[in-house]
Amino acid sequence: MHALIQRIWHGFVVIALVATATFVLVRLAPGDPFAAALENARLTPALREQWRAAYGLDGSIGTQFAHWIASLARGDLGFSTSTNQPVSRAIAAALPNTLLLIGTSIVIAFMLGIWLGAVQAAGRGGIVDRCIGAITLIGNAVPDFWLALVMLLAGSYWLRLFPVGGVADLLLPLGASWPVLLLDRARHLVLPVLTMVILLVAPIARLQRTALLDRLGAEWVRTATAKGVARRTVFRRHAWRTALGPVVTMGGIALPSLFGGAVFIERVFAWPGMGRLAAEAVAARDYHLVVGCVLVGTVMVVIGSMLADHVSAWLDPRLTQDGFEPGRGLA
Amino acid sequence: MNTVVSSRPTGGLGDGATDPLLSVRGLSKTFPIRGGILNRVTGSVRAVTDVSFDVAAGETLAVVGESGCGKTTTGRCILRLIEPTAGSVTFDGVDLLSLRGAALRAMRRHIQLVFQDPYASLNPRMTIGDTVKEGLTIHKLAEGAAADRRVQSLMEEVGLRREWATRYPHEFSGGQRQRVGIARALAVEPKFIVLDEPVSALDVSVQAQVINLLQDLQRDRGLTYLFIAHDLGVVEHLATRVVVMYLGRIVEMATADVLFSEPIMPYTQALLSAIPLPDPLAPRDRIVLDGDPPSPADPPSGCVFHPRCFHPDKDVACTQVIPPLEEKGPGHWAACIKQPAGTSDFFLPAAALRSRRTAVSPAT
Amino acid sequence: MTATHTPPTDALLSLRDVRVTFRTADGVITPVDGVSFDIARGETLALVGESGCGKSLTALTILRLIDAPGRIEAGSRILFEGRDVLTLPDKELRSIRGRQAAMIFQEPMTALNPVYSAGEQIAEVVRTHTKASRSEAWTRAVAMLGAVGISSPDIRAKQFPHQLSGGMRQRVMIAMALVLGPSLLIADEPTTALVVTIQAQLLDLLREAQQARGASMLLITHDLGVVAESAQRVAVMYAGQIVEEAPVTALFAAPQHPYTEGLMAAMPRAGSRRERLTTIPGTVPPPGAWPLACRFADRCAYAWSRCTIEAPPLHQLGHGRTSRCHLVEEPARRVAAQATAGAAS
Amino acid sequence: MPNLRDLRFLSLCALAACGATPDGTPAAAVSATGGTLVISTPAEPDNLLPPITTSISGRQVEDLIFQRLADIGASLNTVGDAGFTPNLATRWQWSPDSLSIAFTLDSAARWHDGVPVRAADVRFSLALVTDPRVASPTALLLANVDSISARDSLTAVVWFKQRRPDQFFEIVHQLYVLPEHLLRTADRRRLAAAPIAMMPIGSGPFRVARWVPKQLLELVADTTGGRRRAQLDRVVFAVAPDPVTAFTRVVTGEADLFEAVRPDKVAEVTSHPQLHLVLTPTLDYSYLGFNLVDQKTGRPHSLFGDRMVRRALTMATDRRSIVMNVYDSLAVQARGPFTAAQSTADTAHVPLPFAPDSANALLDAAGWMRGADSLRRRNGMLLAFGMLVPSTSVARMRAAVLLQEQFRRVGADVRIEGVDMGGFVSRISARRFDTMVGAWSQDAGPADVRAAWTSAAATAGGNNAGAYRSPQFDAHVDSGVAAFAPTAMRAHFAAAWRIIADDAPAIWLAEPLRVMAVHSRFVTSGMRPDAWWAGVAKWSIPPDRRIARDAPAPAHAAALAPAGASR
Amino acid sequence: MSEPRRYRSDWRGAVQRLSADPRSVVAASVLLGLALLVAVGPMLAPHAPNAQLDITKLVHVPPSRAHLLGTDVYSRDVLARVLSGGRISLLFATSAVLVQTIVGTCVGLFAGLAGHRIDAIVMRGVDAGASVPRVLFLLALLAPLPHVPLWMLVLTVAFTGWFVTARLVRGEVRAIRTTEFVHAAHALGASRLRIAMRHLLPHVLGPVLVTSTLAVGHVIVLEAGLSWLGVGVQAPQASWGNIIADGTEFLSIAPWVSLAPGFCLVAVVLAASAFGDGLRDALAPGQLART
Repeated sequence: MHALIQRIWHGFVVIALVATATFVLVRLAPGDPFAAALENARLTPALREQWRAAYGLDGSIGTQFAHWIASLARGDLGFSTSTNQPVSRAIAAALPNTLLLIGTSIVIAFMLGIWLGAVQAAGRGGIVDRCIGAITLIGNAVPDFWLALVMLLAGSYWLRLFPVGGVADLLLPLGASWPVLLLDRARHLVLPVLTMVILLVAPIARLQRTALLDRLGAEWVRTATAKGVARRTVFRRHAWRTALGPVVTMGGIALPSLFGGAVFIERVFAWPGMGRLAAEAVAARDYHLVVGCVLVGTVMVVIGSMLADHVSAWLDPRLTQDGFEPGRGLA
Repeated sequence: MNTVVSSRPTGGLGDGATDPLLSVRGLSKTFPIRGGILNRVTGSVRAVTDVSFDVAAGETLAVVGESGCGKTTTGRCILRLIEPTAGSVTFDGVDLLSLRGAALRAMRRHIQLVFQDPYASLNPRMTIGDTVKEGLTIHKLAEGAAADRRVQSLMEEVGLRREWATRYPHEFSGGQRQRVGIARALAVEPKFIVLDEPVSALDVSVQAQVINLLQDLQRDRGLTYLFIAHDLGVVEHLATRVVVMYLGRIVEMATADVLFSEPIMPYTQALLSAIPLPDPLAPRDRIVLDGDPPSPADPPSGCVFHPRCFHPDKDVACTQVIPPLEEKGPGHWAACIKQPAGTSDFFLPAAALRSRRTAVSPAT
Repeated sequence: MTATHTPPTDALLSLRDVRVTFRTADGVITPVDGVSFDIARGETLALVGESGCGKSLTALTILRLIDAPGRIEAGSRILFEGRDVLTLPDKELRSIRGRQAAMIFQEPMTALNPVYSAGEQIAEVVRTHTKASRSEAWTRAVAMLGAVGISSPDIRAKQFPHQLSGGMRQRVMIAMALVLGPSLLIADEPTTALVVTIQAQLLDLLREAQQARGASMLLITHDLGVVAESAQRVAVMYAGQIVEEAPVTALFAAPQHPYTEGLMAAMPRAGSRRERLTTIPGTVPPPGAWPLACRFADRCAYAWSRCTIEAPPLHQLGHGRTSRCHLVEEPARRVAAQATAGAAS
Repeated sequence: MPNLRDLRFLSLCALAACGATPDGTPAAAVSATGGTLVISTPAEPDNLLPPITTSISGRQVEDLIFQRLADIGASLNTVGDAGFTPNLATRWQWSPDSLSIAFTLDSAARWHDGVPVRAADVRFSLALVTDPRVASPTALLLANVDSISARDSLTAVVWFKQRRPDQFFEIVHQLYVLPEHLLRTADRRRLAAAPIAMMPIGSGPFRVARWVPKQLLELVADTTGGRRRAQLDRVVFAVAPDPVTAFTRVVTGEADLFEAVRPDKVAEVTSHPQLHLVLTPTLDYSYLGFNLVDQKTGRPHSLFGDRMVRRALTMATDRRSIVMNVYDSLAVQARGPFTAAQSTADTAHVPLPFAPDSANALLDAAGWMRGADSLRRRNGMLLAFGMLVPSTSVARMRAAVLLQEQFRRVGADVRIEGVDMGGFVSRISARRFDTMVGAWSQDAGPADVRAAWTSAAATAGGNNAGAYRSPQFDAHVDSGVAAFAPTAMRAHFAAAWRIIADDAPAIWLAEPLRVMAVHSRFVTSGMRPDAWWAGVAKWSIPPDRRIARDAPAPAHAAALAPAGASR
Repeated sequence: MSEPRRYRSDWRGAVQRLSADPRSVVAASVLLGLALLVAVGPMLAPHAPNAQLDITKLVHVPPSRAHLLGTDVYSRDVLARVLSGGRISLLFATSAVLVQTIVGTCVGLFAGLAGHRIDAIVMRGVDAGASVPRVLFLLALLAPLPHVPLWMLVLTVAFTGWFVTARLVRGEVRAIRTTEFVHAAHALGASRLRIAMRHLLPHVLGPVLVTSTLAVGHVIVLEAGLSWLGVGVQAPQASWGNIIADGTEFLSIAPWVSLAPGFCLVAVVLAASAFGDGLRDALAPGQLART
């Protein structure tokens, strides 16, 4: 229980630090929230200044930060000047899309990576092991945007199998039945998820392979064999299951880079998610939206890593132990 | 609930003949348990509680007890590797706990430490020559070629070949590594060495070599040892006096002869009787204690041994009174309220212990 | 207990010329090199030796638990209840493991799976070998925990290894080994990792359990005290080979092999207080660096030229005793050497 | 390498075709209404409330959902009301002194919520735009309008401060008529935060059905008003931020129109039979602007304060090749701060030639001598300067890299300063640059040039960021703007262009054509250089060429109608 | 008998194991070969990397004898650019990784040696840094800045990349500083600085080296991504990343522009990660079978 409260507190500190740093960073960047759209708009600096004042973006960083914190305390993330809506609404629209993309990718990449890693570990040193290792690594070595573009061109243009970006076919009638909507959503998910999975699967497979090989050498695996448990069962129940812990933990650690990858993938696939929202907000100097995105993203990361820790604690009960650890400087 | 009786003896915790080289008084160490917001201290483990003893120059004081009893912590506190929570440590007239910074570092050359684990106690990235030389360098005892000569002679003194100085620890066996550890300690010419289970990780055949080496060194260099161990066979062989610890407290202290022949504390008796004797014909009426030692994070009230104690007079007082360490016989201290001074053989399953004393050496 | 012990005719387990090799970067090493011994029903054989002598590996071969890159060489035979374990099909081998022959490992912390509760791990044995239902298996596991002296076993069964003390963990290991009443227990240094008072408890427990069930035990240890208390016969290993085998009393009364002799002499005893201990010079060489002829020759006080040229065979001394030493053929040399040593000191 | 020389011919054909489909062609008349136009775009409107909209994409949509009083003609004439066609106003009456015009509104005009459009709305619109609290950038453009009064519910009288040739253009072009009943209570300081900024109610041919930010903006033909119904049922703006993705949507047929096809993609468009390449002239030009003033000292810039250096650098650049490289044949070399399509253009004007020898000679003469590293120095100071470029603009980055190399050839060391649009604008506003690669989208009116190049715009905040000041140029521009006679106007502007070209405050680079890929089923019309979308309401799809998404979607429409109406 | 946790053994052994591992040898050769190629290549290339040969006639010339890898949209020789870009990419990646490694190691050492409170504060900062997507952070930092010089790009990339190293080092230091050989040094009277430099640093160096090797590949890929977002190595200076990024626009009409640098980039990333894996194995050899 203490551990949980401590995690939450740590998470809170992290979020606060990130929010403050982002707030300062974004505001120090040259530019103007109302000047980024068009360079020759007749929006003179005087007018821009007036608009800034109207949306509470004037004054020193300190006072702005104080205002922002005050409104944050009321649950208000501020107003997004580039999308003309409260930041919370902009994020509420984008977050589910990103969660869908990242969530689906994580699930598939982890299932695939864990399976591939198991196949590799089972045939350690063999041709299958090497091939899987090499192929997944190549996927990992390609720049995100390049892979996304190639996937887009291949899947949507050359093969004409999947739609060109977007979360859904927006021209579908509103009253379309749910199987149609579901299929449509799935079709749109395929390419971006595939891209993300290719980028993600290599480290998972690698870690799973290493962890499995490590566990296969553990003494408890030998104990299980000595008990008469069949090889497959030993592999699955004693080695594989315990090797999942580090992989899950890595999933928590990898979350920020997934949000980072989303910046590229969401742009190429016109996916209206957080990565794109944040990148476009940066370009538009939409201060509140940038900070809001980073804030919510960090909350997601913190929650995600807590979740990952929870799952790995569930997978490995040793991790739930808190407080006194015998043998730490004691005789 | 606790009737706290001061367990601090008034003095004379050594053999009383001379001024002690090392004097420990009321040493306590509490480890915090951290947790919660801001990593605050949420609890504590009393690893060592109110430990007092003297060590006279040239003697070997053994501290015995099972793992978790606080013996290693006591040793580390004396060395200031762990900062004690309370108490005082006087070495050669100097209050060790008041030293700071450079003075402390300078003092360290007089008190050295040999570790239990010959694998972990050597830096695997340093040649053993460098390891032995480090103390010389730190205390500027020798430099350059002189230092190398010193290293070589030290290595030979502990039974290592001088040309091995450029090798790395992993190229050596456990016994050889322990010799390196000893050479490292000797390099700074200490008067006093804390031996923290120096032979318990070694094979029997090698253990004897190291024990002999330690004895030779003590004789040749006039060293004083604080010998921490759980193997009573080795303790009996090496120690002049023995301190028995249980759950952070001293429960008994006497000269080796007395302790091994007339242990007062039930715990000491159990400990002695638990040792498997390498003699298939020896009678076996062993005292087997129930249960596990309690956790130091949650020690029992009163006498810490009471939950496992088999003393026939054990009663409710044992659960309430923390027994003071009293001199029950000449130089024989024990912490038991059921054992009046002057008596020792109260219910002893004597045969077990006697057999130990009289075990016939085979193959002679 | 009999003072002398004849080699068993009704051996439950027989190892014959068991050889284990490992392929390493420096070439093939043979850490177990031609080990043979028998264990009779109800008997405890202690396999004694220092680290690196191959005793644990020998134990692992019995249930074919050697992992790659190690392998049991052809020509090795391990007969368990008349069947050669090394040629058994996997399925039959599995039916022996844990049911007829069970192992207890040295480090219960690492030998128990940290993610399953104590009860689950015991129940797994039951479930693997019997048709017991989940709850039946659990009940048996809890009962077994009680039988090995764990108080409130129903609570302990639900705890994970890290929540148990070292002694309790080893009791769980023992419970796991005993739950199906195997005819052979293979205990690999079962008490080495434990504190002295708990060691005593567990040795008693093992002895009682073994005697109650009439099981045989292979007790692997380096502690001669444990041997003296628990075994009927002793096999001493050095550098991958058995160098001496004898009934326990006979061995302690008069060790034949110089290595055994050295081991016993090196132990600190009450009588030797503050004197120099007798030592065996040098250290145990690692596998691959073993002398070619007698493997103990370079550390042996009696060694003479023959010892570095000719590998001694395992001499049968009668009364179930063997010794792998040329002294058996030239006993006069022992007396002479002792005389000179005595004169020197 | 696709040779686009042939496309020049093709483009002219397309231009001709588009000119040949004036309002109400017979082809459009016989076709029934219906169909969907999906426009693939990388950019999305900032908002849809005209007084505060700053993006071109916002302007595009507003032109479809709001009405002006009258529309500018294809010739882009801005003198008087010649060529203007009625829109919200069915007719207008000039006062004798030309200081007021009475507009009679279409009595059938209705807001999308069914409320009739009244003269009071026109009056309100001006009041709103010019309200200082709104801080609308349009307010400046309406500075000559004194007030608007509602003579009766359908007659709005516009009162001007001065009689000017473009006064009619100003009031009808710059003022969208907004619904007073919906905007009256809005917080004028924070108009963008009002819900109506995202879901506006106009009186134009289309109304907003839904706007899903970052995804799409759907307009449907409005049937409440009295004006002629739009031919198409729907116009959908599908947003894909990456241009490659946006373009791919068109070639796969998911979208029908992409307005900014890159030259290297032209071959691909022509390889798809279902796509037409449509080229239209624009009012845009790109240029390399010199900063004539050193921002730190306020004195003339150490390099570009010198007219000789500017001229030399201009002559050092092979603008024709640069344009060719960047745009292939889909742009012409810009002659000055104007494009051929606008009324003030001087097609006879000849810019400074590409003459590297002269450039070198001029630089030598100005004291900038080449050193051993072939770079030029004067008094130990290197001929080095920065070139500010918005890194998000592919065409301008391309031009920058090409210019840099050409400057290097005459011994100038140029550092390209790529920066995002926000940073670019802020640097320009603060005048913190040596040179910058700019682009200017002009207004149709002749007065537009003032905002970019006259002394008035050289003050802080003005768009004459390089601070070019020439009284003669200013005078000619003023005279040109004030001239009622077209010939006089052109003469003044021609003189102005000569002056500014000689002073070389910038190197004008390209006048790009707008290159659009449009699905061939559309019959397009009314593409003006300043607004290709102006005629979308008149675009149609012959029934026999319709595809699946052109089919009316009753469920969809029905579901949306009340939602739209309720706002 | 089990051996206690074995710390990574000496460097000599690691180098031996490394050179005995064919995978690591191949990876190292690839890395060295490419490094050598980009070091001397630009001197041998027939054209200057930024020379625009003829911006109207020699645009997008396919690979030919005159231009082995063809030309790009500015009529520049792709071979010359790939060679010169490789120099920048490798220089950029190695220096960024070097800086981030040094910073991460210093912070990690500091936090690992500091008390609970300071450690907690520093590590929350590290957590915060590590939980922000790096790309987004760099985009926000770099996009508004005109002309980011290479050194600044190196510093900003390094500044956003040291968190992992810091965590790693701090964890290792926390683990090692309770080991007996550190206690031994302490008992000998060694100062904190001496312990940090002589006993802790050599131990964390191994894992840090592994992470850094892997990070070289990541940073090269990261630079490519940044180039695509317009904030990478500044034009006209070539880097593999910006050649690929610029080339993707012409992927269908001039694939040779981005394929050659793409191949080099993938080769380096693969080699770096293979070498990192090899290094990891060499530094922490699997425990030998025990008796």
